[in-house]
Amino acid sequence: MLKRQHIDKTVQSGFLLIALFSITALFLIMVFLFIEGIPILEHISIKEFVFGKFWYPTDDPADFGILSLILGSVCVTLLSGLMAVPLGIMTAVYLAEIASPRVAEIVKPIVELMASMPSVVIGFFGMVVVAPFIQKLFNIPVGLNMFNASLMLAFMAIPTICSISEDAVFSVPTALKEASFALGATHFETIAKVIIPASLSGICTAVILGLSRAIGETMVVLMAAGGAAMIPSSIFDPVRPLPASIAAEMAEAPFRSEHYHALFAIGIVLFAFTFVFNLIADYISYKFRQVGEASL
Amino acid sequence: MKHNFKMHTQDLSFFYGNFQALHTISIEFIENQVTALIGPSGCGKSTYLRCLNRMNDLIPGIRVKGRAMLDANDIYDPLVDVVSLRRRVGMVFQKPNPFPKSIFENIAYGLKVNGVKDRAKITQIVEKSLKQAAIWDEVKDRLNESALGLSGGQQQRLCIARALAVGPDVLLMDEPASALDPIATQKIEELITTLSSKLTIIIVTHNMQQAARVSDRTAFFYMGKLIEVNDTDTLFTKPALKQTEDYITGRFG
Amino acid sequence: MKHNFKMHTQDLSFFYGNFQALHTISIEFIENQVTALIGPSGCGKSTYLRCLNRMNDLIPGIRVKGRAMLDANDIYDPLVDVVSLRRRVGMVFQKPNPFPKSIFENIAYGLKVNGVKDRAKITQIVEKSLKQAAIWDEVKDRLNESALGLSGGQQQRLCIARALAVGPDVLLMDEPASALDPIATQKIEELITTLSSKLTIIIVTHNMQQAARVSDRTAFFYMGKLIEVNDTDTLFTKPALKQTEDYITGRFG
Amino acid sequence: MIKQRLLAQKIFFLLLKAAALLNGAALLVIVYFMVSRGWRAISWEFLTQPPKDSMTAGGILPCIVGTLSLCLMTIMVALPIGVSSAIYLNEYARQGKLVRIIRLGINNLAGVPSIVFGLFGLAFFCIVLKMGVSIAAGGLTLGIMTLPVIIGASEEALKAVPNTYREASLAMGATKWQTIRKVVLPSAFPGIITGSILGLSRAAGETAPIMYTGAVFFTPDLPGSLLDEVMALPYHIYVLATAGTNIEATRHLQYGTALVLIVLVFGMNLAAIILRSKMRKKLRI
Amino acid sequence: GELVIKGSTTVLPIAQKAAEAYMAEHPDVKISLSGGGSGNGIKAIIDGTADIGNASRFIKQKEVDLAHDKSVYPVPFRVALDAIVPVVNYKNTVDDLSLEQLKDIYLGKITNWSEVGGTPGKIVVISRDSSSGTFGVWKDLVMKKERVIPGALTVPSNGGIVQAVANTPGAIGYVGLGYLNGDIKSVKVNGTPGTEENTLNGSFPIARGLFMFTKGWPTGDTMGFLSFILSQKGQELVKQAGSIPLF
Ligand SMILES: Nc1ncnc2c1ncn2[C@@H]1O[C@H](COP(=O)(O)OP(=O)(O)OP(=O)(O)O)[C@@H](O)[C@H]1O
Ligand SMILES: Nc1ncnc2c1ncn2[C@@H]1O[C@H](COP(=O)(O)OP(=O)(O)OP(=O)(O)O)[C@@H](O)[C@H]1O
Ligand SMILES: [Mg+2]
Ligand SMILES: [Mg+2]
Ligand SMILES: O=P([O-])([O-])[O-]
Repeated sequence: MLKRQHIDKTVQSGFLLIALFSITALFLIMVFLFIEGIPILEHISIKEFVFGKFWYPTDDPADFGILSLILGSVCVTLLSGLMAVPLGIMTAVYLAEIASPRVAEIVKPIVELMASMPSVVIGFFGMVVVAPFIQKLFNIPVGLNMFNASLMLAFMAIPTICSISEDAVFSVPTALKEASFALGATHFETIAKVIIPASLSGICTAVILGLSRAIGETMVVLMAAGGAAMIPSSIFDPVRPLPASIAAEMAEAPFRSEHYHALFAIGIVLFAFTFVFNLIADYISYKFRQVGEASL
Repeated sequence: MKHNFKMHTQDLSFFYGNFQALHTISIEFIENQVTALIGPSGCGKSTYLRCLNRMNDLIPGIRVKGRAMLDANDIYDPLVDVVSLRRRVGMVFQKPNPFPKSIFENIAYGLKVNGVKDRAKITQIVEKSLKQAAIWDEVKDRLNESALGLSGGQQQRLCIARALAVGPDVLLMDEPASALDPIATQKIEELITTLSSKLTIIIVTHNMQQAARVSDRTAFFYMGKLIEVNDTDTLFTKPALKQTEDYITGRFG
Repeated sequence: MKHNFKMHTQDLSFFYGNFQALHTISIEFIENQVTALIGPSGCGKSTYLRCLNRMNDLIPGIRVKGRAMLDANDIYDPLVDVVSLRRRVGMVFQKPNPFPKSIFENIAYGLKVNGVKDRAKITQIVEKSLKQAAIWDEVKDRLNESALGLSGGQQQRLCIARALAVGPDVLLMDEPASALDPIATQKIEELITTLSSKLTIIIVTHNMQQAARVSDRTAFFYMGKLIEVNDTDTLFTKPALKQTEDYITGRFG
Repeated sequence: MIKQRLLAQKIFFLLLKAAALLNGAALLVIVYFMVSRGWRAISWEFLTQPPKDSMTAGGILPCIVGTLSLCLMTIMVALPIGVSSAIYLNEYARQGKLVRIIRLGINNLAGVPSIVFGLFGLAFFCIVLKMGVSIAAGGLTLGIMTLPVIIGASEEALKAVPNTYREASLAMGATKWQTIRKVVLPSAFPGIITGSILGLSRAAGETAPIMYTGAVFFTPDLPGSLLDEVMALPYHIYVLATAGTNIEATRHLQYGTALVLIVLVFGMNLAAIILRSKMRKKLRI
Repeated sequence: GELVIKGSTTVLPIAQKAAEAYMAEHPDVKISLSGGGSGNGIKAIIDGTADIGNASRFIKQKEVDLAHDKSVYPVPFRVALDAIVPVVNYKNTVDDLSLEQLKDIYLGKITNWSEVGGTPGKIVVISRDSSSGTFGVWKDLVMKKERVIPGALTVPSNGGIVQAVANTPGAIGYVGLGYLNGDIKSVKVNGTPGTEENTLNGSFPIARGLFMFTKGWPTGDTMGFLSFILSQKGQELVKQAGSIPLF
């Protein structure tokens, strides 16, 4: 009869082993990025790599400066954040606080659908529909630019921001809400003064994860950003964010050439960006996690 | 002697969707008296209480029939401003629910949203409310600390002070002492007795001795119906109905 | 007269992390008697009860000191097989919690996990347990319907039947009637009295009349301490301590 | 005074509503363009034939089959690992350093950019494990990418199982594993399936991770083994739109393919959503 | 058998047409085709992930060295000729540019169409990703190894250039002969239009061969396929694909 209990122990260890798989995968990803990315440092210093202004990977001698790519990524992400953050949070508050259950029941799946819209379709849409449109609208030379890419990225970041913020807003204890109402506060005042402050950590997490998603997104920036490896000076300049460079050039970089290593090194930089974003998000949600009813 | 009714409901019925939680309840609440609502779990005490400041409005799919009056006004009249109504009919909840702000800000909150800007006036009302709620001495040196650092009993008195700050006429309390220890409970009970000289208080409790101690009148609910309402003394000593007697003698739950 | 102790604890202390929820509790539970645990909310009744079948083991960060004995065995001995312990010390919870399976499957579950394979035997025990729990007549024609379709009181008796099916020596009940109406409550109370001829029953209740009605002995807890334990009659009529008296007369909560 | 406050509230609520509407509208606009320009391309032939004439005519059957086989591989990898990880985290693990690290790993895995998965898949599966560009390599890459979604969904489903079920089972002398297998998993099953379909629908639409690991420009025959490379819908859209021989002339095929992909992905989502609401109702008896 | 072909997007139309025709003749052969670029094609040969690597340029010394390190001997087959033709938007009035002017435009020295005799407007420079064969040839023959400005839009394929130029009024780009179509306008170079004839007679200055590489001397299906391309019928397809047949 004790057999059952032994099975139990074995099963538990089995599950633990499998649960360690994610960590292992993450670790392997890092290892391979480094194995393939680090050799670029034999040709160029970290400083030259990160702060070099010129990206001419196939010239002889080649230049592997990715500053313009980094700035491209950062600018596109920030601009998309400018659009996605307010829209995402406002929608979240609308869903969690104002919309009737029936409306929410319709809108929530729509947000989920937005999240699952394939990025290639969004990139395609940006390329063939939005680009000519904004080119005419703003009378600019090209429609494939930072603005276009940011707009499309915003579309991708909104569902992330919205659904995580919605969770945060929704999980503010009703007790706090009711306390505010019972004191004669309007719903708006309750949202602004009690609910948002109480869910701020969740909202911050949402924003960071949304931006993290935007900075790592590939197809949209590959298809709609224009692909010019220059430091942008206006929002209508074409840019070449980090993921776009990897996607566009990986196929063509000879195996284990400098270029190949440089692209993996870009992968490291990109990974580092999202890793830091995630650590921050994790820290915020861990540090400020809601414990019980009456705390933040 | 003709009493002055501060609030009363007349044939008040309440529905959560298709489920009727209250059946034609009529009670009068006499000004500056304490009325206790008792009854077994799930009988609709909280629901009824929350009808009196329209807190139930927040729940989707509810429906109200009948009338609930504050003085001479039907609070369910479409023209009624719910926000002002709730300012006049304050509420204290079962679990202490201070905002995650400082003690001072907790009390000042209601004043601020109601448009009081004068700093001096706010400070003055905060002090007065805390004194009324018999907690001033315990917190006067730590007004700027987080309210979450207080003990449960202190938090509950803080919540009472917070409700008092906006100057309500009626105070609704839903099992305000059920999460508290005997000493905190006693303080809250004393406080209720003191406040009742200036306020109309309606309190839900599952503790019959508590009802007996603090209330002037008691209403007994059972399965969404009002079974009996009477002077507390009468209800506990000579209940008119068998059901009431069964409940009081503990044959339930 | 020397009683036979089925279970007893000796200086049992219990910690949730750093919070000590129980302080050196020693109680003896006499075989085939009903012992009631009473005390205000949060005093540790449930915690103590759940120490007796090591249900608390599921909570991370807990610590136990002292001894808890089933017959002559320390149930916290590292060599004890918790799974078998729980089979011998059954439990009924506050809210009826049948599995979302058929009535039959609910009862048969415990048998199956304990390795009973013989279909005929299972059918026979299911019937016996349902009869013991005084619910057989109500469900015998619908054994294959979902248990969730039963009323609250029926569900609770089903849960008792489920606990009985695996043949425990001791039955722990944590406020088994608190969610039920008077009629269902009465049925459960009768059931307890019947069962106590074959089982040792330990019941937590917040209803003192209930404790008085069903139990042979009563233990009064307060703030994690055992204040007084005695024959039920004695404890309710001549409590040895002021605290007990205060509680019994309702000066708490 | 109160009028003012209520007015402020009205304006604020209108703004919020507008934001929500804008989101819905954006989705509608994209879907509208894909449908209005793509539906004409869709025919029986389009769905059942391989591409012809340098992919300027014919259908997308190999892409559909390719995407489905990648999905199959993905779910074969992600579902068992994901559900088991969730079971460990939710049922067995005690809060502690190890769990915190595992969770951190999962969260970070969820945040890894899709192109980095592509790089990893290329370096590890294709080259080191010598799978080459294949369904296996692409599916494994997508599987690892989908893992966090499935873990998350499964954990949520497990959390939603009332604790009382576990306690009741344990109190009858069931072991933990018996409890999980007989009581917890059956109750959590609908949630797990729903979450998995949602995760899979994401994987089906991904391009970057399979660009170098699973998908190729043109291979009209259907795959015969896991080590074959395939065409895939998302990648097909990308190549038709950026690298085709005559991009303008194949516009309708691009829209048509995008429409098929959207229908596939949204179909999965819809199925999941319907499943979920059905199950919720069922559990609510 | 199975045949994996990878590489240059310039060679892609030829390879695809040939593959379709070849598969029709040999139903037992399964060909899969990827683009990516010339570098990718040669790389695939070297690490054995493809049977045939397409390139729109000849193999570089570096790549040869890398191959030899791995004991691989790439064998080139020239399958077609091609010209790289500068293209502008259809509305553009400019129809002739000198090599110098082209270079200055791509260097960013000339930024307005009025400087080269067109209607005033900003020039939008469109180029190919840096490792494409077409880009390599352009860089050698037009840029004389100098660098294209960083602000140039880059697209991943010849087709992409056609599309971008067609959609952008001020754009200039360059594509292989096979990609010229009615959506865009080709520009003469030093007065010479980029045509098959001018390429064959050597008067058009930006011309190149298109190659297929194999790993060692080909055998089996690989050999069959290459023979097919180099046959009369295959060269017919080269012509259909818009490139210049060898004979
Ligand atoms: N939001 C809701 N939706 C639907 N039904 C509800 C809701 N809230 C309460 N109910 C139901 O209404 C009835 C009355 O509930 P109420 O909370 O008023 O009881 P109560 O007397 O306050 O009980 P307790 O003593 O447990 O607080 C119960 O049957 C309850 O299940
Ligand atoms: N999981 C837990 N973690 C930490 N503290 C706990 C936990 N469960 C209970 N406690 C604390 O232990 C003390 C005793 O709780 P317990 O549930 O045993 O009380 P009780 O007497 O059963 O109360 P009630 O009548 O409300 O059920 C309380 O102070 C409670 O807050
Ligand atoms: Mg209540
Ligand atoms: Mg308890
Ligand atoms: O695609 P390419 O021919 O320019 O290498």
